Amino acid sequence: MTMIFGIPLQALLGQLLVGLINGSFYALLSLGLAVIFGLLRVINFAHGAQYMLGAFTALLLSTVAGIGYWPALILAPVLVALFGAVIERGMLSRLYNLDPLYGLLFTFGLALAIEGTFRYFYGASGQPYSVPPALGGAVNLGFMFLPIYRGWVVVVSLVVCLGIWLLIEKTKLGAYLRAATENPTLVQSFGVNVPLLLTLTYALGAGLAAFAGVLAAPIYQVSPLMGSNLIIIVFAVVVVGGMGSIMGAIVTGYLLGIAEGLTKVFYPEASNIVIFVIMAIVLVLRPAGLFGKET
Amino acid sequence: MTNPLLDVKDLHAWYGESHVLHGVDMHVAPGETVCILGRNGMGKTTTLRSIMGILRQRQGQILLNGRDIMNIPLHHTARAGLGFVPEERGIFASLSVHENLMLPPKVADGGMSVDEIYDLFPNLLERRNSPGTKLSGGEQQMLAMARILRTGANCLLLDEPTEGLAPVIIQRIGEVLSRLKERGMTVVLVEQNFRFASKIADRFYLMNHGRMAAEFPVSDLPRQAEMLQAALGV
Amino acid sequence: QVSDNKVKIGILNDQSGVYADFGGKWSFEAAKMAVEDFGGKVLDAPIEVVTADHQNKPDIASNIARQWYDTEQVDSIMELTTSSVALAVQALSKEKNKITITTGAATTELTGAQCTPIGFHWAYDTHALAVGTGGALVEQGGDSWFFLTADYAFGYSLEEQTGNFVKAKGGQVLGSVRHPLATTDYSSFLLQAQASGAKVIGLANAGADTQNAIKQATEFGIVAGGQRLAALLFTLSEVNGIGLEAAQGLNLTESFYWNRNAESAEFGKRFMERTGRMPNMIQAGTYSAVLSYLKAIEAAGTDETEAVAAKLHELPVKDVFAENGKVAPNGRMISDVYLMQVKKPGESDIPWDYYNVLATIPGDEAYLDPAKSGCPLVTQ
Amino acid sequence: MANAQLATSARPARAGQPGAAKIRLAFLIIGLAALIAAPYLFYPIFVMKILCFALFASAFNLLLGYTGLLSFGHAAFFGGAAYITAHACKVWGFPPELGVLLGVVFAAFLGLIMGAVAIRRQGIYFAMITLALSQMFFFFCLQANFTHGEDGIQSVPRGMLFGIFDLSQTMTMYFFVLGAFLIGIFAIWRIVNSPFGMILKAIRENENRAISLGYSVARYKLAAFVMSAALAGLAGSVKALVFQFATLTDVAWQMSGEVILMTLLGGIATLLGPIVGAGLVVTLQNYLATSDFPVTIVTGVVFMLCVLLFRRGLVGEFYASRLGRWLGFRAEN
Amino acid sequence: MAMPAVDTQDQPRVVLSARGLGRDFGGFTAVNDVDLDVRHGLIHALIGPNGAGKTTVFNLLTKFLQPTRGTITLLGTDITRMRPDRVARMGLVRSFQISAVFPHLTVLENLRVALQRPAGLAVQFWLPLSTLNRLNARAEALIDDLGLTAFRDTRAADLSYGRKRVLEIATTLALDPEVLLLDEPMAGMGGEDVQMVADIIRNVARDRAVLMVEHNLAVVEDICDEVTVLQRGKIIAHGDYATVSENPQVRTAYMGTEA
Ligand SMILES: Nc1ncnc2c1ncn2[C@@H]1O[C@H](COP(=O)(O)OP(=O)(O)OP(=O)(O)O)[C@@H](O)[C@H]1O
Ligand SMILES: Nc1ncnc2c1ncn2[C@@H]1O[C@H](COP(=O)(O)OP(=O)(O)OP(=O)(O)O)[C@@H](O)[C@H]1O
Ligand SMILES: [Mg+2]
Ligand SMILES: [Mg+2]
Repeated sequence: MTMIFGIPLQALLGQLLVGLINGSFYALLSLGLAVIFGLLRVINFAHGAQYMLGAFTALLLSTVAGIGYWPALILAPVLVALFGAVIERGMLSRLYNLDPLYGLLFTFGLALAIEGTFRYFYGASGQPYSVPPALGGAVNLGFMFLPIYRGWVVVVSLVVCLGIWLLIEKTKLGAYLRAATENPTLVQSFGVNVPLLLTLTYALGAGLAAFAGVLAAPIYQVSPLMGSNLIIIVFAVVVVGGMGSIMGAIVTGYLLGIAEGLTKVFYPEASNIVIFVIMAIVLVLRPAGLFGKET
Repeated sequence: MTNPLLDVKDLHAWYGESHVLHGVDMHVAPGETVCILGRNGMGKTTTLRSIMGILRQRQGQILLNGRDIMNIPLHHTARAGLGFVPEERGIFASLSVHENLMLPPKVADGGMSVDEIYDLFPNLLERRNSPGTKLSGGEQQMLAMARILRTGANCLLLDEPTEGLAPVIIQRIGEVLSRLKERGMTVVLVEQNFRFASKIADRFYLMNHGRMAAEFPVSDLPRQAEMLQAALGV
Repeated sequence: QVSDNKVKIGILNDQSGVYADFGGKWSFEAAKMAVEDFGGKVLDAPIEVVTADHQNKPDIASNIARQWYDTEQVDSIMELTTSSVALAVQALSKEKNKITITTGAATTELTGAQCTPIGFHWAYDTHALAVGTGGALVEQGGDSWFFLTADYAFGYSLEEQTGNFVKAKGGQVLGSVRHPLATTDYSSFLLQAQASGAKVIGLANAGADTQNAIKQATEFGIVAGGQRLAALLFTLSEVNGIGLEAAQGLNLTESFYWNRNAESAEFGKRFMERTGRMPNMIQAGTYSAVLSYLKAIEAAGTDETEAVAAKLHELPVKDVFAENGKVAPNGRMISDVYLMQVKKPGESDIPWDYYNVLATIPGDEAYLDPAKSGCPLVTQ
Repeated sequence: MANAQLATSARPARAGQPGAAKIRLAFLIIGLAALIAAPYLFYPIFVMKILCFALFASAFNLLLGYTGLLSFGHAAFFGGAAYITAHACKVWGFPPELGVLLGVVFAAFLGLIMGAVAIRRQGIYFAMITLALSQMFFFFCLQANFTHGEDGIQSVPRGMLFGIFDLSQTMTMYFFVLGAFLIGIFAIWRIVNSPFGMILKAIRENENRAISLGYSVARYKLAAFVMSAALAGLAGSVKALVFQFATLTDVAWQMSGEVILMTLLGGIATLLGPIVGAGLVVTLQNYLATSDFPVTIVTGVVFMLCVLLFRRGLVGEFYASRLGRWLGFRAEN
Repeated sequence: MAMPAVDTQDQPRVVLSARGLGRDFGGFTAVNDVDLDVRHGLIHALIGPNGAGKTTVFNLLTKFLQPTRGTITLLGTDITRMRPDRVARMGLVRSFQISAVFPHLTVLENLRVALQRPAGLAVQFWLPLSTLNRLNARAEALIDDLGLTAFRDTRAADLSYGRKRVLEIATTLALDPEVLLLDEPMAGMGGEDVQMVADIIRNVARDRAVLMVEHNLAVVEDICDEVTVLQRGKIIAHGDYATVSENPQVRTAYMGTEA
């Protein structure tokens, strides 16, 4: 058997694949975060909570209304996006012309409130959500045993990431959004309905988080705290990628997923901080992040 | 006098608690080029920002084509035909020069085509793919003007368009403005460069401490020279 | 003979954080049940139970404990989830001369180096879990192990203690991988465990970490592939949380199971009526702790600390939680623990009927010999 | 990060109304008197805890409010110093004053290292680097032997201050804490209102301009960072003695978040704000612990409301109010 | 008219000089092969069309940008690799094209910040703020000189654009620099202020060197002793105003037909 640094090649391939799968979640989550930060200058601390909301909505849809995975995959993100839109319209929009710190604090409070509410009603240990039958089972890839569902996660998140990236970088809409980040008043004075644009953006970001949540529901325990541990890591991903860079968030999401996966093999103790170590190194060497533009 | 295109009555404006405009009255006829003169800090910029609706702490009446635009959302002002070029230019760093140029949506027909614009400002063509704010100060000013000319806005509010520009460029902007005037464009111009303004304006307002202190047509210029000398030091 | 004519017990635990399902606000109910079962009064003085959420912050816990003792005449504090809180409050209570009975924390330090004459440890500890799962499972044929260990002291001690029992019983430890606290994805670690070929994969972690690891083990077909999964600290509430689908076949140790005999089933039913869930070992342990404390007061004829502590040490513990419990000189309450296996979805028809009891480990085997605990009170 | 828009108070008159200075002096005296009386009226340990957090938040504010740097890693200094002091006093048998000193020195040293890495970055990047570094420190504490993992260092002796004062007496301890608090606050006040503080303010306002005037901006920021870290360390060290333990809670990132909340709630760039904010947060946590309300929901909602309604923070709002301006207060922004 | 302030025989000493200075941005060459001598007691204008590279030259000279090629010498010292704050401390101070003030400080405080460092009052974190009052006299003198007396206690943010520029020049002057680099000091100023600032610059230039970028040719003609014209990053003409303005290349590239 071929060995690489004392690890069989086969095992290494498996680990790379696993890293890629985790990277898909990082990419999806950091994408939403990057969209919101890039366009609203809001550091959305509630992103983890919205991810959790997505998973919980799917769960409730199935337990309360008997709605299955496939409809929930669309429905839950839409519901959470609506919720996001309401929050943005009613509250967040008042904070735009202030320091980003206030947005951060507000969403921090929002996250606490949402998570607290779910913990109050559903307890901390959460509930199971099962893999849709069509995607159950696993395939033997020779080097590893790949649950089909995980394969699906990789594919769907790639497609969604690419779609969002095209939407934002290659359309007029994206140009509006980027310009509105810098000077919303001026863009509005050109005749663009900026407030609506911002609401949609936040809703999109929240919806993306929820989408990741639904995807995650069958894999991880659906619990009120499922997002709160993830959020800090996802922040790191966005920063490493370059705040506001959509492509950066996606690529870095996958890269860091893989980096973390490899660390789990070679030096597992460090796998939680490896992302922070990378972040510190990247920021020292390239202050604007890997894909960020120097200002 | 024809019905004014833009009619401002008793306009007051505030920054926080400081009262800056104390009842501005002015009107601009269609196709006219009006220039607001005044020393630093008299409220020229504030007047433009209030008309555009960027500064929303304001009171009074602003009519565009007879329609009250005081209480409409900011993005509707542009669609009503007003185009604003701010003093600080407002070029977007995250957009390329070309994207900056293409950014504002068309609000009406009759705007310049992109080719016409690059013809007018060859610098921009050369730098079209670099990020907006990497342009030199003067290039940014050109871009800011060009951006609005594309949209078909029929009334331009220009805040010191010649600031920081080389004489050749100023001359070219003068030519552009004359050409626009021939096409029936209405322009409200805030200028410190009196020589430039006197060549293109039809009528002048002199602003003093948040009010219009004087108003006279260009034909009166010689007679007003002394007054202006006293007020502006030109 | 009862100070300020009232006996007041404080249940201090995590009610909103990661350990809220261990005991949580339901432990408060368990304590109240104990008071009612005792008759509501002791030595003619009314009994009151109060509760607070320490949010897993030792300083908040310590503040509340002080306030309870100093201004609210609380006589004793119980439960104390998480070890930093339990150790802090036990030390503080020693200073204030008040009794604590920890049921929520796992560390053997409480009855080891940091033991006090008036601090007690009920329900379980890492040693008992290690013996229960590690030792007993080897006897059931699980003789080669691989550990997934949370990378901090709690994880190490679980791994080390369990590993020792595995080896003592003739099994072997093939390897281990240390994962950081609060990891969500275990697939990398599970692949390594799978590759090791060990018969048992021991999960030396707690809470959400264990839940996610179990869930993903199912996904990667670990149990289906013939390996066994053993959770070193896992309770009924959490089994309920992940569902039988994912948890089936899991081995774990608890010191209480509601459906073990008629008496426990009756207790479980009463608890269920009040809380909507069946009790786990921590909640039942808190019930037992309150009851024992009240019995001790009655036997001492006073609520004065030394006398009550003496009685607690002296009296046997016999209630629904412990059939033949006793309190060692280091404060450790010694009673039987049980090795469980989680049922398959089909096997369980009553709600919350999740376990098959595989083995009963007598208390004296489960808990550390007090003489070797390192507690200065014993060696002297 | 804390740029012009933070605490956008209208600019009040310089000195307020005649007589205002006297009123402010009166406030100061009342405040001091209240601090001396507090332990007799309230639960002393509770007041001590508030003082520790108030000092912590004030130290944080020195950086955020007056230098414009948002550190998301201040827990490292607070909790790190607590560990050092606890270890020194318990294991090495240091007297409390030396233990605290060691904690402060350690925090300053840690600040120097973290600062040297982070200081050349700005805004959100600065925040993220400090977060990353403090997370590394957290994992170090989680695994290092002397911290005893999640058990923490317990039963730290308070000892005899200068060999004379027995700190195990609650009141003696209280006045020790009060002393440390007042020294810390005075230091912050002095730093802010000093020639050095003026340069910090200028740097926050326009960094390039400050460079072009010949100031080596990075060094000034680093100096401020180290000062803030040292004062945060002072707070942590004292807290370790008050509670007689040092645990992971104090180095976790949530603690860094909490101190931001305290500062914002009270009012950034006001001397009093962080103190009020800390008092409020600590009281709230304590009150909610025994109430029926779920702590996190209430905390979350309170913070949302504060951001939406009292943006300048409670003290900032007061300063900006008519009465505040009449008294001649001015938010530093 | 440019004043022949110096007889050409005995040119005043060069205080700042650049040789072969160049800077590329990616593939774009913004400044190329620029030789420049700035002399004590003279006002040197750097003019050229927009985008010619004037601001970039300023950034290179003050070390806000690193040159790709060439060397810079200040008062006999090679400063090519120095940090900007060091250069400023050596006596080379600039103003910015987009006005740079400390917005939430008052006019007086803005000036005191500039005065603090030379006065050795910058690192004293243990002294009270009132220590700085000893700088007031000098600050107020500058304020009066530049006609900002009425705004002494106004926050810089509340000043109009033109006054901000005046304030910026005042802060620059406060450092009493050996070499003064002014990037379009008159931009956005009313006629009267232009005259005032021109007078000020002329005054301060007596015992220091000034290099300024300016598009207002009347001013250039009036106060500048030497003019260098830049186009596309290269020097196309150099001399006094009269010579330069006759140059046909300069006329087409920069001045247009009317100037
Ligand atoms: N953002 C602001 N906040 C407070 N006051 C302001 C603000 N902007 C301008 N002012 C004040 O309002 C008054 C008018 O300013 P404005 O910018 O309209 O003058 P201006 O005539 O355009 O001057 P300039 O020629 O210098 O551009 C000035 O006194 C200025 O100090
Ligand atoms: N950081 C940068 N990156 C890329 N290009 C740049 C950068 N800075 C300047 N440039 C380019 O270099 C050229 C020179 O710019 P500079 O600002 O020096 O011009 P300038 O002579 O000062 O013009 P103006 O009179 O309009 O201010 C411009 O074409 C500009 O686009
Ligand atoms: Mg203006
Ligand atoms: Mg320039």
